Amino acid sequence: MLTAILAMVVLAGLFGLLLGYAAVRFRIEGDPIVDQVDALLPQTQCGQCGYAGCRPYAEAIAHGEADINRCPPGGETGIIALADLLGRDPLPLDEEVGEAQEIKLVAVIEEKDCIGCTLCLQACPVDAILGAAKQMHTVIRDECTGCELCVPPCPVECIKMVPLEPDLSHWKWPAPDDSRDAGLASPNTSEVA
Amino acid sequence: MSLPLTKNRHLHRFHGGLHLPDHKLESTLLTILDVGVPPLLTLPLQQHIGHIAEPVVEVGDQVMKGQLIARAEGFVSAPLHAPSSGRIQAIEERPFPHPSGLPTRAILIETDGLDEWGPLPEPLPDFEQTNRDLLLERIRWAGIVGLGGATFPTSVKLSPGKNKKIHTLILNGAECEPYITCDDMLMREQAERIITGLAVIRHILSPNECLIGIEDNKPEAIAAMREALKAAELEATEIIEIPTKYPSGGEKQLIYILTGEEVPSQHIPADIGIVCHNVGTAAAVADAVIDGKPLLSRTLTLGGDALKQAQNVHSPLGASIHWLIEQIGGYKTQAKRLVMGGPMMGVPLRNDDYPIVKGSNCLLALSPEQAPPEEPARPCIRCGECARVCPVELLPQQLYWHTRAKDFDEVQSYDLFDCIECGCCAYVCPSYIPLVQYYRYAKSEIWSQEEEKKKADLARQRHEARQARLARLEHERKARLRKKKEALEKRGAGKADDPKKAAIQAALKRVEARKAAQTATAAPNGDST
Amino acid sequence: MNRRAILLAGLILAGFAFAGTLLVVGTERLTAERIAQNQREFLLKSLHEVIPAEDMDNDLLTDHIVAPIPELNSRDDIMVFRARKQGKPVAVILSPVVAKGYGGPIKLLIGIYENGTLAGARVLDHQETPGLGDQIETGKSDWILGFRGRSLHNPTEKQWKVKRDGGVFDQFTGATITPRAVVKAIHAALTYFTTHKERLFDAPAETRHKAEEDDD
Amino acid sequence: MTEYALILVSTILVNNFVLVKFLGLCPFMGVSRKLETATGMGLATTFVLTLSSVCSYLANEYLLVPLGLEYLQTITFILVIAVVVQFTEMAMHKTSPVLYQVLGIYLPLITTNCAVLGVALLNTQEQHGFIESALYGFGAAVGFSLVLVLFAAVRERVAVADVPEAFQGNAIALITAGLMSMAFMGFSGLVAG
Amino acid sequence: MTTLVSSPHDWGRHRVQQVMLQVLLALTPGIAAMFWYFGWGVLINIVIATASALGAEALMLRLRERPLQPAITDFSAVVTAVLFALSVPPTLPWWMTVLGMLFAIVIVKQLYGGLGYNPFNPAMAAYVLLLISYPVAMTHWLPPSVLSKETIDLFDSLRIIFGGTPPASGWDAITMATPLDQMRNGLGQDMMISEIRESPVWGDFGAKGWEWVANWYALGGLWLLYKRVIGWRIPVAMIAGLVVIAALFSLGNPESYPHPLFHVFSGGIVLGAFFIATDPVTASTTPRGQLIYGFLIGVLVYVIRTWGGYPDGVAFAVLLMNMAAPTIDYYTRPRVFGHREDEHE
Amino acid sequence: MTESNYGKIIRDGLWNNNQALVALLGLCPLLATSNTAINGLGLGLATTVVLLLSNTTVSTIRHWVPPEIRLPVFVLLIASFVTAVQLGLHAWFHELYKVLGIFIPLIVTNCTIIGRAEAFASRNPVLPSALDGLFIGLGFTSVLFTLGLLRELIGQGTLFAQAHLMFGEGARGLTIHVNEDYPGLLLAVLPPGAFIGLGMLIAIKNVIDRRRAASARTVKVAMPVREANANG
Ligand SMILES: Cc1cc2nc3c(=O)[nH]c(=O)nc-3n(C[C@H](O)[C@H](O)[C@H](O)COP(=O)(O)O)c2cc1C
Ligand SMILES: Cc1cc2nc3c(=O)[nH]c(=O)nc-3n(C[C@H](O)[C@H](O)[C@H](O)COP(=O)(O)O)c2cc1C
Ligand SMILES: Cc1cc2nc3c(=O)[nH]c(=O)nc-3n(C[C@H](O)[C@H](O)[C@H](O)COP(=O)(O)O)c2cc1C
Ligand SMILES: Cc1cc2nc3c(=O)[nH]c(=O)nc-3n(C[C@H](O)[C@H](O)[C@H](O)CO)c2cc1C
Ligand code: SF4
Ligand code: SF4
Ligand code: SF4
Ligand code: SF4
Ligand code: FES
Repeated sequence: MLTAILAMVVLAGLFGLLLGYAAVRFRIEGDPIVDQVDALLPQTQCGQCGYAGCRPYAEAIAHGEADINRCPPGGETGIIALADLLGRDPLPLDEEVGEAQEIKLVAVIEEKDCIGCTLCLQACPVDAILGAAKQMHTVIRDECTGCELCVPPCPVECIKMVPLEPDLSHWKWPAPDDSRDAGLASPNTSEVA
Repeated sequence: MSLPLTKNRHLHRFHGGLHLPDHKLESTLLTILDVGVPPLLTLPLQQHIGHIAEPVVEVGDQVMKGQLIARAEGFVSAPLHAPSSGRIQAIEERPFPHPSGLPTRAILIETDGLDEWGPLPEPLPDFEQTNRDLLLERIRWAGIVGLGGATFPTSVKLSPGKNKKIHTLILNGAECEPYITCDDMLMREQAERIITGLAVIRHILSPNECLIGIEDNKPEAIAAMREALKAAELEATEIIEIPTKYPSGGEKQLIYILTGEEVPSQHIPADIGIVCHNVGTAAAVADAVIDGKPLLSRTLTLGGDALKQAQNVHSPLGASIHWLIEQIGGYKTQAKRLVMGGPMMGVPLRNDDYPIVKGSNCLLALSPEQAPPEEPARPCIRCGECARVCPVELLPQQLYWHTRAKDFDEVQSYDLFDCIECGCCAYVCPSYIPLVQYYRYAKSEIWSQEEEKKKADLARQRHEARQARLARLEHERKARLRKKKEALEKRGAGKADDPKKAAIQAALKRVEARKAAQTATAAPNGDST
Repeated sequence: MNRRAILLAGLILAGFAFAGTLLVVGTERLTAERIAQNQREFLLKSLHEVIPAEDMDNDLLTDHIVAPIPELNSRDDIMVFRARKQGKPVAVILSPVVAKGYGGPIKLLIGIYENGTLAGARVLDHQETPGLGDQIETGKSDWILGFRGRSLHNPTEKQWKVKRDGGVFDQFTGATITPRAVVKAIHAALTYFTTHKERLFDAPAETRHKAEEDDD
Repeated sequence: MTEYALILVSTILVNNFVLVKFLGLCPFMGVSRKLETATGMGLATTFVLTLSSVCSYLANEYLLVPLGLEYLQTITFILVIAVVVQFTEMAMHKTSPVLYQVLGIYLPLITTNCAVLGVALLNTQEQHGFIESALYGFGAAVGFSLVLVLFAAVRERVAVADVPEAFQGNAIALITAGLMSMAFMGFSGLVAG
Repeated sequence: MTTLVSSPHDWGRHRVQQVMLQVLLALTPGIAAMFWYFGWGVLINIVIATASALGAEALMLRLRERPLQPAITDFSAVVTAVLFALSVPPTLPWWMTVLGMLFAIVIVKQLYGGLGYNPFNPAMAAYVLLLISYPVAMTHWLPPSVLSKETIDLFDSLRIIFGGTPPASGWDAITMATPLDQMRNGLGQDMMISEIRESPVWGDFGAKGWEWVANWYALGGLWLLYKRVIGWRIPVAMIAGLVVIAALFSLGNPESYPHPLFHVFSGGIVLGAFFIATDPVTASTTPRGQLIYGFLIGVLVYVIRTWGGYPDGVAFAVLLMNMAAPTIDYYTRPRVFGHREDEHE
Repeated sequence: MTESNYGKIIRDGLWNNNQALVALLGLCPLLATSNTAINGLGLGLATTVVLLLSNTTVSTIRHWVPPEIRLPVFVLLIASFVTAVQLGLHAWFHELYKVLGIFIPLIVTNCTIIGRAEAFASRNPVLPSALDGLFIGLGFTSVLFTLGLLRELIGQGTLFAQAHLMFGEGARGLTIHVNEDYPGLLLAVLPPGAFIGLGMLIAIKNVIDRRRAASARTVKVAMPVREANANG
């Protein structure tokens, strides 16, 4: 009985020392997972996920506090990418947070209505709005992420979200829907013998 | 694998490929018809790969045939010339032959029927004595782009760079797609023009040898070309009959057949010392150099059973399909599908109201019997037929599975971007899976994701910069407040004349200062950046 | 400070080891008696399945020898338990006798009365195909009970075979190999017993309780 | 020599730990979504299993048996394993980030892989010697890794299949494992006894 | 906006349905031979299996709310059923056939999404299920008609299959172990091969009757090859794998290890090589992968036959390699045009 | 901790976060010992006891253990409990002990136990932790029992075949033979049957969950709350 206890206590004590030593000797800082997760988020910074931007959400995911399906701008592809990275199962987008938007939007300020209050400017998380107090503001189209955060603060409701018009250089082939009969409508030839 | 065909040349056989019913006889019964000038010409500004051309005329301007109407913007670009004389009716968005159906900016010319030439540059018949740069400049001016379908500016392809020695020049007369016969007819009827063009290109690149590859289902073309070649007495130039197999006309495939060399993935032929041109391109080069004429027209095949009669036509660029079809007798039946290009790679059109462009080599009006079956796709049974016929030795099936799963990294690891979209895989698939569409979808999806990624990175930077700035502002504000407070207190302390009180005040201040210093170091992020 | 952390880790772990071990050791103390008892009972029960307790008055578990008997196919030593009544030999139990079955060795426990008749046989362990060869288990069929009362002369030497081979013992549908092997092994055990009877009964008992170790 | 070969064949194929003996199933189900991660897990497990097989053999032979403390096997073994794994993880994390990238994230998962303790217990049950123990551990791990990798590849294929909704994910994965185990029954009887 | 169609605008004439029909057609010589040697049971099994397979397929499509067309008429379930029916003994009780087909279609095929998605060969999975669960019924065959004194007519067959009642003379009189089983049992009793082969059962290579069935299957298989429905790699590699390893052992000790040709002409090798291992859905798809896949099936069949617990290993070997096929595919991608040789290795 | 939180712990343990069906943990004993209902029940209860003990203890000591030795300490404690339970079974349920074999010591590595210790007990007070341990254990046991029941029934057509192992000889009568002629489907009691059976159970749970979610959703849509919110 005594030998048993003694043997175990000594063994465990030694192991404890070993691990304690290892913990001190091999200490590391930082968490690379957060960066990896953040890199996959769309950086719209819209807060729809319920966090104060993409990075906080990334932190929550990395620490296992949030599901991977809460980012509407990232959409399905984003979820799949996250699932891949983290070895989790892809989930459908959480209904709570909203719906994935197929069409990209950008903010446009109706310039003649703008009173130069700078409220939108303060709201924009990526500094995509140019302007100074009492002067007309404009959105830098290429830098707007379409987060819509500037819309509610505007006191004169002069900010509109408009869809990005498709053009030739941004046109994408649609995903085949596996049924070939759709869209095979005959072309309109103007003359038939 | 190689099989001896000509005296001393071994032809190489690429993996896969298809023996398709070629349907070429129908359109080779009649000679090329010159259709003349339509009342309206629609000239999209983007008929080539590269930068869109910039109009140099304005609505209402009168233009002459051959007059520059849009200039090239940047190195990889091509100018446009008026194919006939007339008045600029409009410069506006017009539909153009592209799978998206999206419009692009185009110049519309209302022709006056006179077809009056404007001033042309001086012809250069003795090009062999002419400076190469001058010749290149001429070709560039003429707006010549690859007429084999890719519409890449020819002058760019002909300037491979100082350190790239071109040892082999290849003329592509394979014309492997069914129905298309415009190159065939061109070779039969205008072989000398092609050979002259070849001679010009050869002078520019000075390769060791020139090879002209023609599929063996075009004996007349081969004969005509042989004759013209003999007449021209070009050295180290050979016309090679290659076995008929789709897609032997693909640039990389043809190069492999003729030389056994593989163009490495993501490289261009010039990287291994080879340049390949379509025969029509060569003919256009001859026009530009010998006659000083820009590219104003092209030969194309009008085919398909929905037409009364299939025929090749010589048409000005910008003519509408509808008008062209009328010129050769019109439709026989309602077309089931209209295709710009061949049945394997062509772009489906919504109607016949599109103009022909530099890259249009064929227009098919397919009758219901010729059009694809209207069956829904079934699940892939992994039969492997697609892999057996893929000329690039891809695994089309895997590309398909991973595309369906939207696992684009994996798709790329299966070399999606080596796919030449030849359509062989989809052709043989017993389950009618629109494989090529999956690949196109995957490609454009990957491109757009890359773009979005770039945009996201930019947004992240801006967001982080903003947060840093806000933090700094906040810090500064606090610092200002503190200073103000301190200043106030100092004044208060000055007023207090009780030395004891002052001592206490000073001590308190010291404590406060120390505290402030501590908080400042504890939040180092605050004042960095 | 680091050294303190290291020491602390060691101490905590040792502390928990102390507590854990204490628990285990305590339970062990508490149960040791019963476990040993269980094991003995378990063994006795299986032995008494072949030879009823009434037939003997000695302690089977102590009166046994351990011998290598290559004739009975066993790689390991075979335990021979000896049943006596008033000091006179009554029967032996051989364990394990090994038969070469379809899927691997079949371990048998065989009891033989002093007069050479079979007291019974049981399967200890086998790897025969479930549904086919496993009919030799008592739980699956009564086949193995049929050996009770047999001896080298009942049936005759020639008939110590399965029916298909011209003997008297049934085979199972679709599985001849298993019964064939069992019959052969039992026959071998009988033969061995008859020739070595004296030695088996007379050898001095082993002191070590190998039986109990095997039990785990 | 043949004996050693038989141990390997037996542990890898006939008595495959996962499909026949039912050990190590949680990582088998959990880390088999992607071929790549499965390969990493396989490598890590092979390393740990061999090592802990040897360590627990030593602990048993030179600590428990001499002191007559066999009933403390479970505690001792699991302690040894936990310490070995944790130490390896910490050391690897610090000293070889590359290796850690490949194996590190799987290491903590392995402590609770019952194959590891199973190997140690089976080793003492079957009274294996030193080399036998090492081989047994190694063979078991190779068998584990083999089926893990094959399973992961099959799962990748099944992931894009048109599986009925109720069966998507774990359900169909288990059924796949069942069919694999059925196939493995073909090996039964291969190494008799 | 209308949905886009993409090129190509023309399609080949090969269809799934025709592929399956061609497979069935290629099986007819083998079926006829089986009928000739083993009687009505073969055909009855085919009918039961086909009916239950189609029933199960329809049921599952209903449950999954999928259209019955074209899944029912693509004949894939029929191919599964026929291959299964040809692999089981002609006296198999009807409910076992039904059970096997339910398992094949419902669990092995439809739970994965139906044709094209199943990673395991349904027919072989069903075979293994029954072999494991009912080994007695699954290993007792009628002797080929060239050997048996007693023939079993249609009525008897129906009674056996549906009633489970043996004919007057009893089970043991009308059934026998398959040649492979007999060879195994003989070898298990330490007999020499020449001894074993003294029995009148044996023909030139394998057992009388059985070897001819194999020949007819081979004929159908060659036709499939000619029609390009299957590729040469899997059948050739599979037979090569078996022959190579069998030859190695047989040359070393011809009295304990049967001749390679015995192996080729016994059991399910020929049927397996041409019709089962080639199932496109479950086999490896890359050229090199198919060679490996086939070869290993051959080797595994030999290993299981020679040292394993089951007399024939074709079904197991096929399932085992089905399991490995995705991994093999992954590591044997062909070199893509314009890439270096070693890029994906 | 409020009432509803306890309710949630119970619901999670038994159903929503059932370790066997959802988290897919503790599979080895689950599959290995579920060939009969009684085996399953036996191991399930043993596991529950260990879970209860380990969760309670871990929660009690959670503040004293530095992270680098957390895992060894937990594992050590669990191993002690398991060994104690093992010895107890050996003493009082000898036959069951022999049938369950190596899977009793393997309760130590049942991923559920260490998983709950890490995920729940080391972050929550004692009472909820104990509750969590108990109900996670019961949830696990119920799956083990159900799976055993099904496999036994399909595989050999009996129910509670080994009741005497657990309840003593008197319980032999509990065994039910469903139909004497039932041929049995051996596959069910063999390893493949375990995997496939569990797969089926999970699918059934999925179906039930989905039904419930669907009905919940229709209720939600029926309420006009959403519109009011949208306008606000
Ligand atoms: C995006 C793109 C870039 C190209 N860049 C060059 C180039 O830099 N130099 C060159 O000589 N050819 C260039 N080419 C032309 C190709 O070498 C090739 O001749 C042309 O794409 C015809 O290919 P085809 O076989 O697809 O029709 C380019 C083509 C494309 C599509
Ligand atoms: C599948 C495929 C088939 C092709 N077939 C031909 C052909 O038959 N004739 C041809 O001139 N170009 C063909 N091309 C285009 C050539 O690859 C290449 O673009 C052309 O020969 C380059 O010449 P160009 O720059 O003068 O157009 C084909 C391209 C592809 C991808
Ligand atoms: C899967 C399988 C398992 C078998 N298991 C056994 C077995 O456990 N015992 C046995 O004697 N024969 C077994 N056999 C052997 C065959 O049933 C063999 O044909 C039979 O033993 C020969 O006996 P027979 O003379 O009754 O035909 C098995 C065969 C197979 C295919
Ligand atoms: C050449 C060929 C061989 C086939 N072999 C099998 C087979 O062995 N087993 C089977 O169930 N189905 C077979 N099928 C049919 C079909 O592929 C099978 O039902 C699918 O596995 C079901 O998804 C075969 C089909 C073809 C074309
Ligand atoms: S919802 Fe997505 S894009 Fe918006 S803040 Fe959250 S992570 Fe960023
Ligand atoms: S401009 Fe408006 S919509 Fe665009 S990024 Fe800024 S806040 Fe978002
Ligand atoms: S041809 Fe079609 S069915 Fe066959 S493997 Fe390719 S994609 Fe699948
Ligand atoms: S389209 Fe692409 S994948 Fe298909 S055959 Fe052609 S090159 Fe291969
Ligand atoms: S119980 Fe989780 S690995 Fe065995």
